[in-house]
Amino acid sequence: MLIDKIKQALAPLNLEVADGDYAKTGCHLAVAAPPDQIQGVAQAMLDEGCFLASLTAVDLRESFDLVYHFANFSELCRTVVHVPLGKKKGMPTLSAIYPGADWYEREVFDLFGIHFFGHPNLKRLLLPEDADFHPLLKDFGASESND
Amino acid sequence: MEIPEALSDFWFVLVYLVAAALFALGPILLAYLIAPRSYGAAKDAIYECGMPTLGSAWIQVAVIYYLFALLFLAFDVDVLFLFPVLLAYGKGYVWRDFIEITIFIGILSLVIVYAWCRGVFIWKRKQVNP
Amino acid sequence: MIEYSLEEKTYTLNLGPQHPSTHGVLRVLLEMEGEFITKAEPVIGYGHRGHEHMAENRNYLQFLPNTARVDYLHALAYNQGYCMAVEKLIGLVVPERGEFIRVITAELNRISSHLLWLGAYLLDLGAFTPILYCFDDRENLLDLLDRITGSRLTYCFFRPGGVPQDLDDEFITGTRAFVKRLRTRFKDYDNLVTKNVIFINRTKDVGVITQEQCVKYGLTGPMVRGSGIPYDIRKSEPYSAYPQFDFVIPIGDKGDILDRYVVRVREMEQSLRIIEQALDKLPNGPIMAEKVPKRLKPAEGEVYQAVETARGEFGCYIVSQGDIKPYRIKLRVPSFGNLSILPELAVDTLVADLVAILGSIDVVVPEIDR
Amino acid sequence: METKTGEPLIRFGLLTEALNLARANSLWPLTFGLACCAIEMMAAGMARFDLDRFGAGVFRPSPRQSDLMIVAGTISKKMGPAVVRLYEQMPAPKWVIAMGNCAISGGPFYYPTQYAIIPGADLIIPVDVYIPGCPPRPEAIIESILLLEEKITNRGRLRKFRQDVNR
Repeated sequence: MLIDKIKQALAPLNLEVADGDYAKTGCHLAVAAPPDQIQGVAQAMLDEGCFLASLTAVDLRESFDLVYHFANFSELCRTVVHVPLGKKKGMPTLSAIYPGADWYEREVFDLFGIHFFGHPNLKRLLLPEDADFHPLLKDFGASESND
Repeated sequence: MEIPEALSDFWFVLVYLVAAALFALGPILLAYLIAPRSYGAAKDAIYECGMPTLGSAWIQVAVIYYLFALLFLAFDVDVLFLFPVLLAYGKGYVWRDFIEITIFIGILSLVIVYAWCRGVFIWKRKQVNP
Repeated sequence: MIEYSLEEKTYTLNLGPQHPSTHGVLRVLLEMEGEFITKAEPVIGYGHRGHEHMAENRNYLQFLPNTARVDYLHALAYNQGYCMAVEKLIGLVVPERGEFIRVITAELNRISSHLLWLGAYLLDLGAFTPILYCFDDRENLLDLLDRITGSRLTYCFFRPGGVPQDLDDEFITGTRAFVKRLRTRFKDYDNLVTKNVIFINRTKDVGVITQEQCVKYGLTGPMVRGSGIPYDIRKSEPYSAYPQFDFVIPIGDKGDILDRYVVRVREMEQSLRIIEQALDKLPNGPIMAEKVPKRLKPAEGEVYQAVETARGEFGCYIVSQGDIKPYRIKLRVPSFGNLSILPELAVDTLVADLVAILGSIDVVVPEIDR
Repeated sequence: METKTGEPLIRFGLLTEALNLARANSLWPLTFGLACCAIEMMAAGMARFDLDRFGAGVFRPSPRQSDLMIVAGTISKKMGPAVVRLYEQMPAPKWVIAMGNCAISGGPFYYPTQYAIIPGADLIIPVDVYIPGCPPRPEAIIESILLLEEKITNRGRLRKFRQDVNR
């Protein structure tokens, strides 16, 4: 089964790998990885033939949490990788392993301000070039309720 | 001064030229007179999908595009020579004129056949890695 | 004086925001040598409206109309993805008839999205008649959906917990007639387009995507199936009532534009089969879960729900912290990944081929920019 | 914002009326779909709703050849300068139809902390006719074309169809 192969592949990185509750969260495998291990995890997932479904960040007010979703074409196994980032806004990039991650990282940089070291051209993707704010941060006006 | 008899036909050519000039410049003049003006800032900037243009268009272009100018010539000169033929066509010898024109067009279209065989119309597509 | 710049060989051109072939406001910055493209860089963001920022200020029901305006061509699949994610969070179970109505309307919407793509794509390649036929069929289909959902394009029809409006007999007979009529039209499309020699010359062996590229760029949907990978979430991760229908996943072999075209046209036929089976086996019973709370206030947690839209996998990732407003919603949109392969596909192709490749990716720009 | 349009040199009643009648019945819209309203604009151009009956079906891709700009969709802040540039590049007798709530006032995407859109096309270009709706139905687009024709020629074009409108 693919889920066991992924566990073996991730074993050498000694991360905490838990079986996700698929009915509740929609993911079979939940992995928590520190920021500098993420390239190892991505390389292992690529060797297992998984593609990067989505990469996003969640601003937990005092720290960031980067969420990577991996899925596989041949066999159903959705893996979610949480990378707690603390307050520092920097991460190694995945664009060398997954060229598709290039745009995802530029979008996270654009909307959150998190830098990705080693990214080929890290500049704004969605907002105009001269924008000087990061809209999805919690202190950017998301707090007041306007309904 | 008295215009020699041989030259008197050239009035028609003069009228033809004036009519052609009017036909060409007339709409421009008319538009200048009756059309309203627009004062947009980017009015006479180059239209490129709503974006300001990047870099200049006066750059060196590959020489194979000069072939297209030549090919256009081959097509165009054909049509140009057909205009006077219209006047002299079909006065009595219908079949003879028809054959003459097909030979004329045939010879001129040889240029296109030659270019076709030399492969001017085939664009080098990206090789599909098998 | 015009200064000739001799050293600069490439010419930069904006295939810009306002261009008939970009299906919206996508801008592709082209660097070309004569007709061949050396570098193509899509510049996106001209349709960015900030859906995810809006999600943080709205409760779960208020965000529903937004999901329809992300990808307005297959709005019902986005409604379905979002509603199923919320149902997973709250723990609602949609009754059988509600699931069947969702499948029928979502498949009808998929056909209307493919029909519009077919018309617009062939318009890019220069054929004007197919778009008139496609829109004629599409109008019939929109009449059906307009009857029960109330809108033609941006549907807000599904609710967390089920469907608010039941199907009536006129809709069912209308749909059966539409299915029969569309099947006869497929033969016309086949003769008009698939066997057209100009279409074949322009699409064969152009824009080939290999299976490794599919994995590296995270492509989904008809782009992946065109390259021979049978990845369709309705089959690989069955949701809603899809396990009860039998349908086939059409796949291509080489992964060029012609294969993607054939996959999308065959998918329409499969959708018709699904609709017919769903209409035959339509159970009666309630269409909405019994006790749907007035104010949806899910427990803390996160959920990722994937749904197969006309363009690929739409994943709705919701992080909730027990408030009536979601803490964060990430909409994983298929065209974002599908378009990121364009720079690699476009290297030394012709500009005309780039337009064909861009059309075969089936791009909806406000979906990419969100 | 370019609001004034230069008056032509020769101008007298009959000529202007004749020209306006010709312009009103041959409006060439610019294909300018921004978002969801573009699909309804295309549907209005196609066989069932058919703008060609009013001479407005010729959708020109270039602003140089069009005299009507239908702003169909949300104008994001990144797209604003391009919209203004396209409007300025259109030749003189030109009109603008703001189609859909986004083009009128920002529509569903306008709220206090919005950072990405320009709330309304009339902030950047002069608008002649507004079509409410999200997206407006193709019949509403046809009504807007008739309303615009009525504005150009100030003759009753829409009145024939709607008895209640005593214009």
